Amino acid sequence: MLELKKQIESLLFISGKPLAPKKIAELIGDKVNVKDINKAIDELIKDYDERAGGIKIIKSASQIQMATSGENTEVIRNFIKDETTGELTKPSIETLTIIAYRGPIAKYELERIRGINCSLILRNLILRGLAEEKKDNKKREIYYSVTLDFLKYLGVSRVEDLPDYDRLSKNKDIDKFLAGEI
Amino acid sequence: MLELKKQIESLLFISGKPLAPKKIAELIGDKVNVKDINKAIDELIKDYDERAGGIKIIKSASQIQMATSGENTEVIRNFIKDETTGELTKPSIETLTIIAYRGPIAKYELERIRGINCSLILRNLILRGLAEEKKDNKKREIYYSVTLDFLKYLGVSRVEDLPDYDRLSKNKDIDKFLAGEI
Amino acid sequence: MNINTEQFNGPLDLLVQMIDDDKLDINDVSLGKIADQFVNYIKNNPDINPEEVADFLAVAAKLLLIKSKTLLPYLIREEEEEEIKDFANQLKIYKDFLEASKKIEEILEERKFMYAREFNKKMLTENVVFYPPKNVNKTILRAAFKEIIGRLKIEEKIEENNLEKAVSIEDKMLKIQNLLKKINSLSFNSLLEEQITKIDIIVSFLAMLELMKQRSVIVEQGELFESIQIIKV
Repeated sequence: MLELKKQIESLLFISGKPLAPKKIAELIGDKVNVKDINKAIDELIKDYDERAGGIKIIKSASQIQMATSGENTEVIRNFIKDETTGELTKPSIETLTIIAYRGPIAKYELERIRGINCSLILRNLILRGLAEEKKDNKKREIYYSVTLDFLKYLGVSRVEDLPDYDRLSKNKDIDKFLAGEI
Repeated sequence: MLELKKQIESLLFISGKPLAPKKIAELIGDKVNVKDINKAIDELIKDYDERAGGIKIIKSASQIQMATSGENTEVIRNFIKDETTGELTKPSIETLTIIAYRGPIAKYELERIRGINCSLILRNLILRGLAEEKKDNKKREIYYSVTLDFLKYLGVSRVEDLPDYDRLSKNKDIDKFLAGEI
Repeated sequence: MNINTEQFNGPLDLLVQMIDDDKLDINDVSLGKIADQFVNYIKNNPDINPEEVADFLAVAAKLLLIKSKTLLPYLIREEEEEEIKDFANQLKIYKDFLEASKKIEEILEERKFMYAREFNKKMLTENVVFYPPKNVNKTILRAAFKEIIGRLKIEEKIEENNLEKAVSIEDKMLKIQNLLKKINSLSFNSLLEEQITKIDIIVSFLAMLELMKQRSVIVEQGELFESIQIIKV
């Protein structure tokens, strides 16, 4: 295995927490750049998917993390005595679905699709750690994405693995609609 | 990968500490016997040796454990140093402040006041020895307080000696806010 | 029609359910048909979340516009034509995501949770450690706590303002009826609050329509875009 991939793997294992590619680059040092890190991360994710073992590497818009695969939920639940039911209300699921397929998405775009003010629900999803916000200083706009915690609930390594992802995420009609061109 | 191997892999990752094959058999249940577990463990160790990645599985006489491979100690050292030293970010200072003036405080109260999920900040404050957690078995809730070390570092011997403690800790707006009246 | 407030989620969800229940497609004609049903629903459900009333009314206004197009097509201007097309499109896109969210719900129900390792201090350091931050002292803690309290107060004010804004159709109807006890006619504009908001206009308009339907008032308008007069029957 490539040295860089090994180092990332070690870091993900020992930290147990989400790490941003930029942070990983800093920790490895040695003039390694974020682009190389991202490439190595994608290869690692692919390796883990191909092995189809008990561990996965999951990826959100901002971070990556190591987690157990979704197939062994029962054994792990018993071990760590977890009682999460993962129950979410309908409005939360609807909002998270749109953020998952269209993230990073601005609040006004979300509201255009849902036809309803989303301030409160976004605040709630952020508080629960299911969505995260990131400010785009150029566009002076806040963009929302789903978090690693939400992906863990779904048992999915990244949003790209969601059903119909391509159709809903790369849809020209939706792009035009959100840009206000329709 | 075999189902049994996957389950063992998940368990080794999630526990992070040594597990005895007998314990693993108990956790998996399903009438699996220790002999099968041992066979699966040997196969897993072989897989990991062949991959030669950033994680390995170590076996002692009675237990097995997942750990980082020895070559990456420097990256791990960098990670621990990064987590424990340096200045606190503003969100961390705010969290620590609320714990100091309002502790012992439950995580959900802390998160309501801050409006954001605090898990990662809390683990960092604990890792640095600034805050500590205590489980209240009656309420099935974990409460956070600042450590004695941290109080000493601030030059006080108890939280009540913090500046304006009485006025600030008993602020009615916070009580109302937490009671959901605001 | 039997839709329970718990079962839908915002005005578009309600609308999609109504369209599905009536086995209609999403187009101008069916949206026009459903307008009355939608307005009735809002009127009969005073328990719609006050923060969402505005959004329901905005949709009601669009549906009424579409309905007026089917009745009086020559009155519709080009921009309004665009708005109608835009709305039907929004509804179709919304429906796509609604269907996707049902699949997500199914995935969640399978409970294939993944787990990361819980924080384990011992894995990272064997010794008891204390690493105080240089940028924290008593004064800084006090200042930070004061700032947090200040922020909570601001939030409180914002939420109060939101509630004040919500006006109901019932209140507006009552206001019209009370005014008409004293005088025989009044202009639509006199119903509006000092600070005119889109929502206020929509609510006032819907209240006026409802009173017309109950035959409590008649409405006159000289020419298009001229002021509307509401006259006691």
